[in-house]
Amino acid sequence: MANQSIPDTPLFDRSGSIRGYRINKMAMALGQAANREAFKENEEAYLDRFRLTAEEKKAVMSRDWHEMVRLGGNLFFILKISAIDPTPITKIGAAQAGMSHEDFLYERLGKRANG
Amino acid sequence: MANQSIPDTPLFDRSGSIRGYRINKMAMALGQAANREAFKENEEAYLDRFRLTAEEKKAVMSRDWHEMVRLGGNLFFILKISAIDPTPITKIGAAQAGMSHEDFLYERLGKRANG
Amino acid sequence: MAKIIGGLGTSHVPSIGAALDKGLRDTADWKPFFDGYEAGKEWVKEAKPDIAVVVFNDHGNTFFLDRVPTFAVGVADTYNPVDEGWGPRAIPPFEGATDFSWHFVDKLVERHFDPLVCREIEVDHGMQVPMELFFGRPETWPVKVVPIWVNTIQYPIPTPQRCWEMGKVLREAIESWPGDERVVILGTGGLSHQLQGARAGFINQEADRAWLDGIASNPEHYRNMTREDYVEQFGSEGAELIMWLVMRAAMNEKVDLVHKHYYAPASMTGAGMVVLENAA
Amino acid sequence: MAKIIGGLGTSHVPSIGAALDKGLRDTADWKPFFDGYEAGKEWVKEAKPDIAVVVFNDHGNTFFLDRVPTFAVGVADTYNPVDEGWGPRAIPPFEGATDFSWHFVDKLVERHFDPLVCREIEVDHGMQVPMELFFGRPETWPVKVVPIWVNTIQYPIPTPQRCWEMGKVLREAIESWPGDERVVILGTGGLSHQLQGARAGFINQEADRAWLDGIASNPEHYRNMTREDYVEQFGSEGAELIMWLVMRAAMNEKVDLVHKHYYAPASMTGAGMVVLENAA
Ligand SMILES: [Fe+3]
Ligand SMILES: [Fe+3]
Repeated sequence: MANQSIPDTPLFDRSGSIRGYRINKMAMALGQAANREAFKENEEAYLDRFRLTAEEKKAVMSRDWHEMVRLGGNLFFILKISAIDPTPITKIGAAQAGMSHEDFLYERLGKRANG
Repeated sequence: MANQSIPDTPLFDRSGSIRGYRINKMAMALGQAANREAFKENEEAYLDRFRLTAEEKKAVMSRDWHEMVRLGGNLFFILKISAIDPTPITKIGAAQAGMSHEDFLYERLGKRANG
Repeated sequence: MAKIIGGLGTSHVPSIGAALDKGLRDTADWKPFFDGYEAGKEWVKEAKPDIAVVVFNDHGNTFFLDRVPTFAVGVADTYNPVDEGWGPRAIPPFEGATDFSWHFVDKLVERHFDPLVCREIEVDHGMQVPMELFFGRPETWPVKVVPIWVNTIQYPIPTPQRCWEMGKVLREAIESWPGDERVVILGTGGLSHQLQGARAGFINQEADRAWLDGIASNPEHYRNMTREDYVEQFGSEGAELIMWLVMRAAMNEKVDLVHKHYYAPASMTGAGMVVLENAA
Repeated sequence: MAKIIGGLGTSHVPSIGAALDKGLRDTADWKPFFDGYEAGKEWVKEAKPDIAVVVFNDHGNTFFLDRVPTFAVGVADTYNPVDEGWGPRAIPPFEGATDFSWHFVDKLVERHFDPLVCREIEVDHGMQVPMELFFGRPETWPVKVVPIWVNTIQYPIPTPQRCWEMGKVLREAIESWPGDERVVILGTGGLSHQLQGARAGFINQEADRAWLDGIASNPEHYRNMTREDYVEQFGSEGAELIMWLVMRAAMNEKVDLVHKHYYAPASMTGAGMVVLENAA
């Protein structure tokens, strides 16, 4: 299947899978409690264990969800980072859409603005 | 596929796979050098790590290849035990056939008796 | 032979399980969602299934990208819930319908499917949440399970036609099984949602509502759609809906849509369910 | 489009690799075996392939019984030899034909195959030995590889017909690939042998010799045999021969059998090879 055939809708195909392999592997490992502890204790050291590039480390450490996905991160894996802070998935969605969280809830998901 | 449809030829199907799971898992782990060391150092303790039954332990510790296969061991896994001693595969074959090694080489494989 | 007593279609959004864990069932955000499932729960209680076949996708919890199975089938005795990063959930383990699972695997391979056969494996919310929605939170599950994993994460994902064909083999396996178990089939995932890309937050209520009726009355339409069509209409993650086709194909050509429920958004997803029974 | 320049069939007995490691090539037991492969090695040298597709089975080294793939395909950059219990062997890692592998995976899924897609994985003697037999022991391998694993260990194993169909898709993938690589396909395993049960040591020289000719001239015969037929004629582990069908189906209906070699026993196995070229 060709990527980018549907506007603003990246498919996680070979190129994303290859590009994001390090980030996703690091995030996958957060499914284990011991790794979550290691991440919390010294985030950079944990990321270095998975040989993330400087660019990837910056994206993770600043919780730049848009950038993580741009670098090949797949949401299902990087959600495990959001479990540590914790960050609601709608905030991650808003970051992908490039919208404020409130606008995202209202305009995309159809939630009432104050409810 | 039905098992035992061909005489003296067990197929490694669900029943063998289920029955032999512990033995095969223990043997599979011998693919790692550290586990081989543990096996050599204290064989029984190593087997206990994989919760082998008394019957299974006896078969392994006495290198009773026929019995290991009867208990569900698959030759490809238990060959890793033979790498430790080491035992030629033709001796394991002879044990399956219930023949002396020499007879097995001669009658089954067609090797010359003294060649 | 065993008997297919019904087909269930449902979302499996992880927030549903989290809402139950946090006791949010009756909050304004969640009550209408959960209330709509009560009819489905009642149906299951009456129908008394012995085996639940659950078709779902893993979400980067059980399988990593190192080895991605297109289809996987469980033949394990027990399936524990996997830690998805929030620690283990307090739900009981699932007991496997081991013998039937092996029979199904035999049929699949005979019919030219190529499953990954799994004997030691955990299950994520894709299976947990549908079970909770239809069976509640019992001390032990009242059914044995057959998990079927479908890759919907890394492309290429299987085609809708292939999912449909798998449903046909599932039916054949059930009908050729010597036991007299009552089998319910759960097709899970969706409805419309997109988590990634600038279209994130996409929900298509109209397409979702059409799906809930159409999957009962006109499945041919959905079977003939391409993977791209699914992504376009239901969002990149909404393409999970192809998994309902496995369930639908195992049912009769004609089915009764006995219950239906839709609610949006559950978290970031259009969510809902159907209960289908075979008609003549 | 890429071009299929030939099909090779060969045994992959682990003792062959061990014999090379121990410098036994020219001993009485092994010399006639290795000498017979020289023609095949020459052929490969002349033919200058760019990609080698290697169809083989794992032998409980890479995959355990916890998760058994019916078919797996490698899309990795590199495949290292796996430790089979004797420690690592001193042979170079294999470089993957990554882009073509992904293209093949796309075609497989499109054509209703359900591969396990492997990006990080090691390879056992099933792949190592055929490469050594045809390419010798270079510093680095002169080709990129595409490993295809076929389950021949735990039943159900795929049918001969299914292996044949996979070969058709492999050919389609090669012919639709925009590169101009020269591709050689290695079908491996067998010939007759049985390692387990009271019939252990079974070798069927007559059936083996018929196979080496028949796989070239009359593959339909072997395609139409059942899995049980293979076990009966070639022994429980000799059923590995179904993997040659993937190679054969990718070739033309008519092929030239340009080289052939048989020797028995290599260790406990009837062993040999063929070199096939497409005829008009
Ligand atoms: Fe899902
Ligand atoms: Fe083999």
